[in-house]
Amino acid sequence: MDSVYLQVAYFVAALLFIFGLKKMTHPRTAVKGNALSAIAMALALVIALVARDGYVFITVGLMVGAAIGVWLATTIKMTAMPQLVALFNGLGGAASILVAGAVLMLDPHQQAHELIATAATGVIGAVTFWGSLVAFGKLQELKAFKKPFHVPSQQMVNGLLAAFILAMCALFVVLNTGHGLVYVVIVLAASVLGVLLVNSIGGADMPVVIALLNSYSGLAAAATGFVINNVVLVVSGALVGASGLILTSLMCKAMNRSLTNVLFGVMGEGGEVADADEVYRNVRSTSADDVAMILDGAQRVVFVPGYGMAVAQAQHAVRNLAKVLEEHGAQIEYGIHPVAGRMPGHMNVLLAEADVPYEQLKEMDEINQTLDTVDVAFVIGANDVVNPVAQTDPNSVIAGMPIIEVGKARTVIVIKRSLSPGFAGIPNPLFAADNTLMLFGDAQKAVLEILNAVKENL
Amino acid sequence: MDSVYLQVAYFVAALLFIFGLKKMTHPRTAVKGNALSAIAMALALVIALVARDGYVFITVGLMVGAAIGVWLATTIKMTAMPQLVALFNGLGGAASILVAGAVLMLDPHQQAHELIATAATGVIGAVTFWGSLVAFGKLQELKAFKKPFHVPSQQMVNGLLAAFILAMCALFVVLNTGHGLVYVVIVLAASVLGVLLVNSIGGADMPVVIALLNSYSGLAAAATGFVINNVVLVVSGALVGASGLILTSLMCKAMNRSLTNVLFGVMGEGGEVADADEVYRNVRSTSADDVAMILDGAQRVVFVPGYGMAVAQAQHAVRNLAKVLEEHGAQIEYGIHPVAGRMPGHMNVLLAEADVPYEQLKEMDEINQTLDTVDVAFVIGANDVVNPVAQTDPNSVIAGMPIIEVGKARTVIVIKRSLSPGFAGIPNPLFAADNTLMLFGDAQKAVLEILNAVKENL
Amino acid sequence: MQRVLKWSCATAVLLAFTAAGLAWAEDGVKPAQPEPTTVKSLQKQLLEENAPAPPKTESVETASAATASATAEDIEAGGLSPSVIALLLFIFVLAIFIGFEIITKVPPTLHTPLMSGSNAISGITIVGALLVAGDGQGVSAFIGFLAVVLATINAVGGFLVTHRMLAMFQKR
Amino acid sequence: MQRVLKWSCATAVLLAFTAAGLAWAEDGVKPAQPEPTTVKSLQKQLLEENAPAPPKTESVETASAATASATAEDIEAGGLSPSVIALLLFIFVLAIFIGFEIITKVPPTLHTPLMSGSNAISGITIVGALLVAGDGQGVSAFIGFLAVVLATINAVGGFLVTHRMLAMFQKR
Ligand SMILES: NC(=O)c1ccc[n+]([C@@H]2O[C@H](COP(=O)([O-])OP(=O)(O)OC[C@H]3O[C@@H](n4cnc5c(N)ncnc54)[C@H](OP(=O)(O)O)[C@@H]3O)[C@@H](O)[C@H]2O)c1
Ligand SMILES: NC(=O)c1ccc[n+]([C@@H]2O[C@H](COP(=O)([O-])OP(=O)(O)OC[C@H]3O[C@@H](n4cnc5c(N)ncnc54)[C@H](OP(=O)(O)O)[C@@H]3O)[C@@H](O)[C@H]2O)c1
Repeated sequence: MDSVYLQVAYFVAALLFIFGLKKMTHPRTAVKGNALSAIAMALALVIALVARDGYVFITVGLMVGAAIGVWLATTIKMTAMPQLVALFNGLGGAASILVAGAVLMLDPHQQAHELIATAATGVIGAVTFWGSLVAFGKLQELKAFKKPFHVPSQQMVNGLLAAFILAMCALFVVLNTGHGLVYVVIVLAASVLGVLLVNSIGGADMPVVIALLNSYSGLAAAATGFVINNVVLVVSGALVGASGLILTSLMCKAMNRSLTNVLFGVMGEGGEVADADEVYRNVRSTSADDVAMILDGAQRVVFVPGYGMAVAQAQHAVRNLAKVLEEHGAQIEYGIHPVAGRMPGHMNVLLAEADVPYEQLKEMDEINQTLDTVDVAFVIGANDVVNPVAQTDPNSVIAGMPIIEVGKARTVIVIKRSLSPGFAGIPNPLFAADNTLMLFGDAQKAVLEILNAVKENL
Repeated sequence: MDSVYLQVAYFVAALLFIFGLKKMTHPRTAVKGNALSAIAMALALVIALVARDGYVFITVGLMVGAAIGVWLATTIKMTAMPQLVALFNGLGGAASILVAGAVLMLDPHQQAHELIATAATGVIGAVTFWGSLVAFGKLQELKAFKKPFHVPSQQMVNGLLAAFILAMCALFVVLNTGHGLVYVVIVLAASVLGVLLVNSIGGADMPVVIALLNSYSGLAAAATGFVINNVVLVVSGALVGASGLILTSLMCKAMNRSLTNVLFGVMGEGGEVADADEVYRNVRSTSADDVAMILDGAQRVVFVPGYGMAVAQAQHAVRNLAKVLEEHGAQIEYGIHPVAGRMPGHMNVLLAEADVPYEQLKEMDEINQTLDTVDVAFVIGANDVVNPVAQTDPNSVIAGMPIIEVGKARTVIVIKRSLSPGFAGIPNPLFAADNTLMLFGDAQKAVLEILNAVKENL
Repeated sequence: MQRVLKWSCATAVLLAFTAAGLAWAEDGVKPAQPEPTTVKSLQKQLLEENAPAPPKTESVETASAATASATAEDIEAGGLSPSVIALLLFIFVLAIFIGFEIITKVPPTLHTPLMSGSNAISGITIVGALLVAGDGQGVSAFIGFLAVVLATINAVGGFLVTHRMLAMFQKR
Repeated sequence: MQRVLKWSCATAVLLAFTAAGLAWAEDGVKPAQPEPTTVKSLQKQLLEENAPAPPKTESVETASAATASATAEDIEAGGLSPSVIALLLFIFVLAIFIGFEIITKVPPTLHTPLMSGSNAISGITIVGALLVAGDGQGVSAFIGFLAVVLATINAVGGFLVTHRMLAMFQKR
């Protein structure tokens, strides 16, 4: 037992995590909240360091890790955020496995509850690590992960694997001497399971997977906490577990799909997909100059961004266009769909980066109520989140997903590079609607062209 | 150490208390919440009983206590609720003192932290018990408590007493053999302090005092929990402590006074009180028949209840009058001031008893916004909460307290027995306003008279 | 509100530090003093852990004896390792936090029932009372009995009266 | 949401029961087995508590020795009394509850930073890694070192990237 003071300091660290998260509930205090959490982590670190000696090895490890972390965090593009989170998440899971394993090596004579916690850490950690790596690969669009490799009768294999892991865990606990080999087997089996599970899930469902794996990595940390009897790990692990679960459930709700549906993917199996050529017969395309003319008399303009805006990094261009239009007396708003982009709140982060005023951001339900009084609705690289099929075709794969009903606006201008589908892989009748004009091209380039045209028009 | 199962059952009980309180956040689930808390208590009780034997004495105690509790709870009038809560609260505090004392007798060799907890229980419990008794006496308007007895240089006496208690506590912990005599001295001194503290506070500030003492009794229970190493006591004590603190702070805010101001009472010392005769020169009184005539054409009628409605038990009569008016096409609302009556939410309970529809109850801020379109505003036994002096005279004792601005209505009808002041003891210029008519009499009788007159008028 | 929250949390943390510090100081400073109870309980623990599993009948006897003396031991041992007391303090702080989170959400309409309901909850001291009541020795048993009666009045009466009030709200 | 909450709480409680039950079963069932570590630690405790306060120099030595062996002891002792593990489980449940209460209040705007921020928090395993890293014995020390590196990347990178995102929000 460490000195009581150290213990109390651990408590304080745990409380700081709680208060840090609490400050995350408001944009104004969120930076402080994140800082508080970081301070809590530093405090816990210092305590752990004080409680032991032999610093050399550790210091090197800390420095190496910190350097890599700083490098990744500062050089990454904002669009690559999802993969980065997946990667970090996986590393956390791996660390948990290693810690539990090392503890087991140092003292194989553990009590039952410690053995349970160790086994749990192994399973959850391994699933987290490998699942996150696969998710990373898919989001980064690495070649190897482009197409899920085929596993014959996958569901059964998964089931058998899970049963095997459970049995091994039971054995591990019953053996009661902390048999290292069994632990290794558990970790290996769970690794395979992690890869298989995530392998079969479509690339665009990765955000849900990441949130879930994030929750898991929290639980792994908490389990480690039970192994080494440490309150900070238990508390912060629980917090992360809760946070991941909530985000997962929110995303599923926004897509109107159940978690099972996401995880055991029936995506793309629902109903027959309408023929794209059929749907797109009447598509009309337009040019930047025409758009500028249409904008001339517009009183209310709404931008609906999607994943394409993130890809094209078009947020600054959009913001500049909006500014110019505002100067000409137009009222500007942004309609944000909860699952636009590839992470919850993805669009908010991008638009925040471009300094869009907070009041102009409207949530889906709010903007939908007033869309019929809008003159021009811009759809910037969004597709599924504005696809009316979700409401009209009950057999569609996105059936029931709430959408932003841009079709209600007087004119809809859709900016994307082609008629290729979005993540759900289905055609979008909006593009062929009477009041829709397509402006093909990279979102950033297209918006800049419109901007120039508008400026010339004056 | 009890069996682990018992311990886990204690945890479940503690969690049930949390969920019970959580259900208190909505009127629809509140009954269930209360039931959950009661179940939690029963569970904790059963566990405690299983963990020991020798039931006879205990069963008798439980039965006697339950009988008295049931009797008090079922026979009490709703108006006497504040006193009853004060009484119950005091008993809880007393029980804490006794438990800590008995533990000390059984085992005087306690560790430092247990001694601290014991001393804390003694101090907090005694202040709670005696403070609550005095509050009970004042609210029940017992003779002995009518006037606070005078103590020369009270503040100094209190201070010395507090210092003495602290010194005794330090001694108690340092002696380190749990000296029973010291404990008794601590309890006695704290008892005197409790009496002195509450004695000097005005009768109408009792609700604040009760909420605070409620918080204390929670802390006393938590302290007892540390003495006997019991998690249920710690958790539920903490919950009660938090609840009491929040209610105290809400009440203070609604009265625009600081807690120090309430506790060390400068009530009645602020500014010079306006001469009542002067203020009331132009008071016009009216009769039930006249009121009925005024009501004849009224479109919007608002009732503003106060402590007098509770005293007269007029809520049913008011509800009946409202019903009749509603049948004649008037729109009925109730304006509820947060500190009308003698407990937070007092008016809500009374009106709920009389089956007033939830939607008709408006909080102060809401009703104030529309009062200028109201035809008739009834003030039923309210006084301070409608006193415009709070906004006009910065030297008044109620200066800054937000009020319900009934004066904005076309006609104000005030029902009370006389021109005597409310709890703050200051005259109310509203009564002499041009658009105000006084209807003198007991609220219940007066409202019934109006009701009859209205019915005859048809 | 925010201020009250901060203040009370700070107090709790302070309390935690003080108590933990004292518990620690006691461990560190007074080892020379005889501590019969702790040693005794430790010995007992050692005994229990090394003893072979007792035969059936004996086990029953031991069990009942254990229940009988549970209280006495609890009190006698006084034997919280600093860790358990520290964890309890931490739980106390967490519970206060939860209390604040939940109770700020209770609407004004329910403030009177909340007050009387949480007052009833504070009758939980009854659990403590049960553990000390009727332990044979005259005075403390009587004190315990009295505590049982008072706490029961508080709890039973409190819950009932709250129920009476809340039932009115539910009718609507 | 409500359902998720209920479900996860139920799981947690179940977990608590299982673990507590196992811990208890272990205490009750396997007393005949030699438990060298527990006994050792108990003896050590006994020793420490009865020993007179050591003279200054010795004390320093002891202290440093204690820090050095803190980890080893922690692990070696394996010596949670069932009560401490139970309290930890309870704290786990409370923390999950608090997590749900707080996080349901985070506005959608902040969901991405929340995700990356809580991901950073899960790097807390670093504390565990620190305790096992570099304990001399080759393999486990190396494993610990690796854990330190990975967890540090997770924590440092996570907090930084979250800060980058949040800083954008604050400008406005
Ligand atoms: N946000 C989340 O948390 C989350 C989580 C899970 C799943 N999802 C899913 O992700 C989808 C998000 O919908 P969404 O409408 O935002 O995106 P989407 O449906 O994936 O469509 C994105 C569109 O952007 C276009 N695009 C790509 N790069 C572009 C560029 N450089 N310039 C212009 N356009 C570009 C693409 O068309 P072109 O190739 O023709 O340009 C594509 O159709 C939803 O189906 C949602 O269910 C989101
Ligand atoms: N609610 C809380 O939580 C709380 C807490 C602390 C303090 N307080 C204080 O309590 C006061 C509450 O204000 P309030 O306006 O509700 O009450 P009030 O100012 O105390 O006035 C009550 C009025 O009711 C009249 N009354 C008494 N019995 C009556 C009967 N049988 N029939 C008709 N009228 C009767 C009295 O006048 P007559 O004698 O002339 O009839 C008296 O003027 C505030 O000052 C508040 O600060 C409330």
